[in-house]
Amino acid sequence: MARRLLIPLLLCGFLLACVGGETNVAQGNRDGVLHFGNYGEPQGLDPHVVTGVPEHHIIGALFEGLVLKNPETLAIEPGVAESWTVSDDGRIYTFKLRDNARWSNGDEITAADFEWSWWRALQPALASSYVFMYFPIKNAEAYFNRSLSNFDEVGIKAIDKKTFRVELDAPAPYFLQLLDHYALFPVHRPTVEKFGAPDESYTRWTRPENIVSNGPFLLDEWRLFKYLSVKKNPDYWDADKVKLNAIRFYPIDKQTTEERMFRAGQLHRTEEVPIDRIPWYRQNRPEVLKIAPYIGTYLYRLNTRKPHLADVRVRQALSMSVDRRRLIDTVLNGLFTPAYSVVPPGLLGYKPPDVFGFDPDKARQLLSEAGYPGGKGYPGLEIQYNTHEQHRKIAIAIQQMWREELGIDVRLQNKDWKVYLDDETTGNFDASRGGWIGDYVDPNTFMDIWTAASGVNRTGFADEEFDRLVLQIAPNAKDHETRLNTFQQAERLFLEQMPIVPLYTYSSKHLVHPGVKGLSPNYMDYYNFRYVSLEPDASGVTQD
Amino acid sequence: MVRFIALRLLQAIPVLFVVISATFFLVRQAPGGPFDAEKPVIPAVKRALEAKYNLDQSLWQQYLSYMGDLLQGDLGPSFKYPGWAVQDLIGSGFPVTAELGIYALLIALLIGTTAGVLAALKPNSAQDYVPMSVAMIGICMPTFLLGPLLVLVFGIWLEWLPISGWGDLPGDKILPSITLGAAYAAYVARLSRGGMLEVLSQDYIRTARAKGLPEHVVVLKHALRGGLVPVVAYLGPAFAGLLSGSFVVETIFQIPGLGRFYVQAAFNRDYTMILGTTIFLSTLIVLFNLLSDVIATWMNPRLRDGLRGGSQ
Amino acid sequence: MEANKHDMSEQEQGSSLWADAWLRLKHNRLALGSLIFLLALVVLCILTPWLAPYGYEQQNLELGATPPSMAHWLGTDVFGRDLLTRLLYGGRVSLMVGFIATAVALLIGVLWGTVAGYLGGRVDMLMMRLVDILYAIPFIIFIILLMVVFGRSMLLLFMAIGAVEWLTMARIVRGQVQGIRQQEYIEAAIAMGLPLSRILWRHVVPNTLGPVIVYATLTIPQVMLLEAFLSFLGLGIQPPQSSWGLLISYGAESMEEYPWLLVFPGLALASTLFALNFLGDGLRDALDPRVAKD
Amino acid sequence: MLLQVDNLSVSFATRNGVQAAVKNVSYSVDKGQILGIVGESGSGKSVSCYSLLGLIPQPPGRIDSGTALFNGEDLLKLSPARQRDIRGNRIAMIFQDPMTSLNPFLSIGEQLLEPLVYHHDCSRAEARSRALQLLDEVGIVDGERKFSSFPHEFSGGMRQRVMIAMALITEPELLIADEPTTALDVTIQAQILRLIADLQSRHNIGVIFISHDLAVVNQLADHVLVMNKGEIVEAGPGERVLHKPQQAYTQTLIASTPRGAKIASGRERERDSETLVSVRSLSTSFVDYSSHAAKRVRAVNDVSFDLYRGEILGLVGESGSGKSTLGRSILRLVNVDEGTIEYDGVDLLALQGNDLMPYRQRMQMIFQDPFASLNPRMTIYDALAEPLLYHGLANRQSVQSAVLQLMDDVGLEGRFIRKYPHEFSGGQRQRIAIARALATGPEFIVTDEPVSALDVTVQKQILELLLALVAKHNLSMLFISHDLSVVRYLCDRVLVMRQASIIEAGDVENVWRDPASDYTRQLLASAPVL
Repeated sequence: MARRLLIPLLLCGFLLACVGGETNVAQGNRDGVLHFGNYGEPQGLDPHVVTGVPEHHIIGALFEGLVLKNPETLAIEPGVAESWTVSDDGRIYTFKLRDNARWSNGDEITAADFEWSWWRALQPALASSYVFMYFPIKNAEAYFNRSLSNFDEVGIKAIDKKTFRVELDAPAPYFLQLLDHYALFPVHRPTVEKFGAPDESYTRWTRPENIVSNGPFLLDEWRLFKYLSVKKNPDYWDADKVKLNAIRFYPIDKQTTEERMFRAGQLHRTEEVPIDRIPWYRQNRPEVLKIAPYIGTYLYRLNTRKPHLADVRVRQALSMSVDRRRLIDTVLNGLFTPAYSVVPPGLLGYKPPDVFGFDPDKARQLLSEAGYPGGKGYPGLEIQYNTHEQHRKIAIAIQQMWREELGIDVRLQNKDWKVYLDDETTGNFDASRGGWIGDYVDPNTFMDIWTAASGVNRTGFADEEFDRLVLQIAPNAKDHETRLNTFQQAERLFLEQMPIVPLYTYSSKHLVHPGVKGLSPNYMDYYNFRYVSLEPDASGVTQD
Repeated sequence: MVRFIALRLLQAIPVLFVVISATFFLVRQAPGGPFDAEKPVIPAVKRALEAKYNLDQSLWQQYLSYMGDLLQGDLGPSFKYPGWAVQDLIGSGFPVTAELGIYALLIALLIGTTAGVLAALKPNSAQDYVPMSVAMIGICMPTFLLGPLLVLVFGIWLEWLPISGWGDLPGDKILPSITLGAAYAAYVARLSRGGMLEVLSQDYIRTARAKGLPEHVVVLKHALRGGLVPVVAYLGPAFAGLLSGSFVVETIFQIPGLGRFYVQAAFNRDYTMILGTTIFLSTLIVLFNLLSDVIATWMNPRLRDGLRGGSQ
Repeated sequence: MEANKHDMSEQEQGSSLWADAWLRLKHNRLALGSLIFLLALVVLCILTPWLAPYGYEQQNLELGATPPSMAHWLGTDVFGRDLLTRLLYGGRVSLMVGFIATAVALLIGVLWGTVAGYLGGRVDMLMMRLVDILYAIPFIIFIILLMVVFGRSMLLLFMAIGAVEWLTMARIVRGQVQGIRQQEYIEAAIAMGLPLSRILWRHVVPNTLGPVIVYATLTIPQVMLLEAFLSFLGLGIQPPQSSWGLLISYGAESMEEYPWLLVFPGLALASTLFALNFLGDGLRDALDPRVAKD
Repeated sequence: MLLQVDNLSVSFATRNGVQAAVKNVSYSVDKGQILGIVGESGSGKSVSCYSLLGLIPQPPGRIDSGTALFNGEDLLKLSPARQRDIRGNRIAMIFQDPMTSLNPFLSIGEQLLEPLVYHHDCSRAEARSRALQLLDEVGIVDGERKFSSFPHEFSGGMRQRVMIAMALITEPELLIADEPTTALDVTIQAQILRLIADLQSRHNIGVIFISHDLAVVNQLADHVLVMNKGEIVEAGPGERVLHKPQQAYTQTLIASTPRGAKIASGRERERDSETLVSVRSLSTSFVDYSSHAAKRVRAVNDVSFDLYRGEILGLVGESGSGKSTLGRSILRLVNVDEGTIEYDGVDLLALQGNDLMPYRQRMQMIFQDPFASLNPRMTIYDALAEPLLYHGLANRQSVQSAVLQLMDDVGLEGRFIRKYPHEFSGGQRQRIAIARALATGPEFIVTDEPVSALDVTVQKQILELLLALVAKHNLSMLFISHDLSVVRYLCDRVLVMRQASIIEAGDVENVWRDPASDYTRQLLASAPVL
């Protein structure tokens, strides 16, 4: 009998609830709260342990390293270090920490904090995924591998309370950039040690009630799979410049949901935009659509160990027969830039070599030379990709291009993410969708992954000359110019072997509410929340 | 009754044991491990991770230590979200999914029984076909279609309801509940139609009519209770199914529920999470099947103080 | 009030249960219409390679997604592929998967449920607990393992779906059989000295058909959608092939931009579902010699 | 005149066209009068009453013509609301099966109150005290406690008392009782009949008593109406109609009612011949799930008897006495706890699996409900061919003629061969069941109430068929029945069972003449006679 009462009650409740309220965005604009679509639930908040993009955004708000990047220019700016000097040989960096940099509990930030933090990151038991970021530092890799046991021999030193010195193995022009990576952020020793051993990962020290941080924002609330919110840190050294009162990070992994939340005024900014939706925004609301080139390359790995892909001419034919322009203009709504190299153009003045272009005639000729005229006799190949709408579309288009231009049989196979990874790493594939996002702005981050020993390579490509150029010649180049030339030389060698088919250079694409200032797109898709502000008067109209 | 419940619970123990053991070994046979990523961690780090989570031990050692921990109520840390214990994650997701499930079931019951009863009162007429067809929409429209459609219409175009979240904005529970409930409404409608048809042909309905009772009393008081017995029997398994099947709805509406944990754990090869959710859900299945049996028994006075026939 | 007094002279020549059911089904216009619809659909799908105006993988990237037109009756998708063609080809896959996988589920489920329900006691307990266990094992892991062990094939797809769907079928059948076991005609069959297999096959199974058929008709559309999910996992069919389930789920992703990509596959599935449903009800009635006459 | 029905015609739309169920029926009932309506199933006796109250489903049912004046008001022209007003209020009904006619989901009290609460502006408390009073009146002691009980907690007789109380609670002027005692044991039947007569005279109401049982009507009714095929065949005072019938049909009915001793059927009684079945200390129990806790109930307790070759042994007892279980135990259809069953010198209980099969062929069973005992999805041909083929009594070629032969044996026409059980009348179905039992060529048959679901005329035919078949095939038979007159008509010897034990055994006529136990005597006394 109770049920009969319950149902009408429930209905009444539902109807009452329908009385709409103010949108998140309108409210946020007024109160200075940014509602930020952040793709996924953060695995954790310990800067030394986590890896992903969602964590990157949050940790960037909570912590701060020695330096910062300007979100417009990506130029290095002072962070905890108010100034630094570099020795003439480019190997020794000496940082002067600012006096007013404090932990959120009031403790002063000292050079010892950095020394201890970096020592911690190098503990093998901590299993820091980005530990390789430390490896340019003298003896850091050896210490991490335990071939060296004395930390004193590592190039990390707190000279005095406010002076911190780092010594590199070899000059690394991108080293300052790394300092803004969360793997090199400082953590608060007493707090970490209070909740476990220094090298213990994922302890409770990052919970809202425990965490002590040093960034412009403080962890306020962490509601699993709903949102994580941070609020302004009044004790931050540059607190005056921080305009946002709070940020809410929403873990939304479904693009269509995110887009609709944006439209309904529940988000200020989305992490992604569904590709099919782009034309609509271009036409109707161009002001909220933010598209910018992104430091990443979308590519197909070719498995050079497979007999029918071992011939370099076959691989070249495959690459040359893909009409990247057409692919991008049609299926991908013109979002990306065709890529004919693995390093995106324009990294610190780097110009990729011009090795090949779209040339179906040449492709057919190469295939014919390889013994498969018109694709005859070719056993065919399979494209594998992890399940995703965009990967599927690209694969379908390429399948057709290869069939049409080369006359070869192409099958598609989508796979669950982990199966896909497993098959790729164990070499159980012909052609496999892949992508690489640079960790820092330097050609190196796109080159060293193709060395024989790299875990990212997976193509079976191994070339001693390439490895020598990338691993030995380039790091010791005497100047920037020579270094770039070395990389160019290496990439030419790589592209001539064609173990991958580069397809396009990524673009970051976001929807950003007009009231948000300072979230301008950049090459790294990097955000510095210190610079972000909300305009209270901005039209809350996001609906169409 | 007590003995009956005790017996069923006793039977559940070996079932759960086999489920846990089978799942434990099966998940580890699936390709890909919890720490595989596009950008692979360097070997030394991977070794350290494996050491931390005992993955470097033999499978049997891992199994024994897992079972040992389990007996102490410890499901271990999630591999994907190592900062949280599996039991904490389940504890945060379950209340949400349970609430969603209850609303969905209520909606399914409301739509389903209404359609079923109307249909049974005049079988093979328009009053049968129209409500039943309406109830069938839930099956025609899979959740992944109905959800976005409702969002589009009621959230974006009409702007009546929030389109995501759970308990954050007023009314944000409506669309997910309807979406999830719609699929079950069709089953409820069919079951209640069948049940009502059966009951309405019973002699005691004739008796009630012969007593001169108004038709609504005949239907609602005399027929409905018996007619809904098959629906009640269905509710237990349905509720358990809702919990694991709410994944799509939770994803569409950004609801932090158990269904997402359950499915994503499998995709992430989050061994402990897979096991934890499996244990939790299969326990729930056992309990809810039992519960619906108990309710069905309770609803039926003939069985109320006896054992259910046929269950050994 | 005896309703079943019939003129015995009428309809002297009946025949088997199925032939008889067919006679009765013919009188149910809704069910007959549904049957004709489904058969037409099947024929259409079988003849697709000869009928379809385009190839299912024939792209026209420059054309892209266009709404229905004279050239493309149901419009095209983002690759400029003809939706009508793809819908027909998809129907081949969906109908095949739907029917075969359901048949597999039916076979196992009926067999399992019948034996468990009829034998009862300890055997029943063990058999149903096994069903419980299979229910509880995570489905995704199960499918992924199936792929690893057996590779990816259409056959495996049928088996995988059947292997999942039979569980519910077994439970339903078991419930039915428990009731049937109490019937006197089963006792009569035992008294006649018939062996167990014959009793089950001739006396028990035919009497479970009603609910089984109804459930089966509900299972078929479910299976069609499940196929789409399995295809996402990598089992099932791969592009450029398609199925209704896949067309619908892709259509759902871009329902605002290209609504026709959702509407037509959705209609195809829904109309099939309704037809199956009416046919199922009709078959249930037709297969029960008792109710068809009133 | 309380109720005056004139020219009532009712028809039903069926697949085979419109069929008249009641044709131009006229009758009347007065205050304080009991009108008995007698007829076989399908005679329209129920429809002629139900249609007055709008209790037939419309469609397919339709009242074609007639008037039914109830206190001057035409029942057939009432609005549904007014109809409901009268129904259950001024005209009340009692139905045949108190098991199914009471709502199992509602408490007795709730169901009792309903008519009062809905028809009279009566508070529940008042209604309750009235209900308690009535419960007392119909002989239910401890009404307070029983009030919240559910129907399943009552025995059949008690349930029928509740039904009666429920009908009388609004103090109706007319009571329609439709076969109110058919589902009850004779002793209970006697009590209920007494109760109805008693209440009727005390409240001075009119009663329409519908029954197929002439003996019962004979006992109760002032006026009797005999119906056949929707028409009134004969009407008049009970005494005249039932004892000096004018019409042929009435005479047939009366002649069909089993009365008197077994007629020597030309077959010599081979009494002291060899023992075919010898049962010793047999006990059988089963788990009863319906009662409070699952407990084993002894259905047959330490029973011993012999059955001789060629005899028909009657087994009499009221429902629940264990007679069916005893029959099934002998055929090994239920598991036996202890004791021995020797069949033709072989211990049946020692046989397992295939060893039992030859004996299954030699022993057969005929069940009470010919509908339930025939697989609804098998045609008569399938049902009869199956045992023939399975036991190798016929091959593919000969099976059709063997089936036809069997059908001929039991008096079924060959043209029915492909029909389903539901297409037959009850009597024909029972003939099929008998044919199936004969198919294996048995020598011993257990029949469990084979005629109790049948109309008297059909019953007589089946009984005669059985007698003929016993003679023709030289069968031995254990004949289980609750109907004493049937047993007397058919059997050579009789066993009386009560509470799982055999309390009396002997030659039928001896037992009738001189029952040894009180219980048997009571049984015999309760049976209504024509």
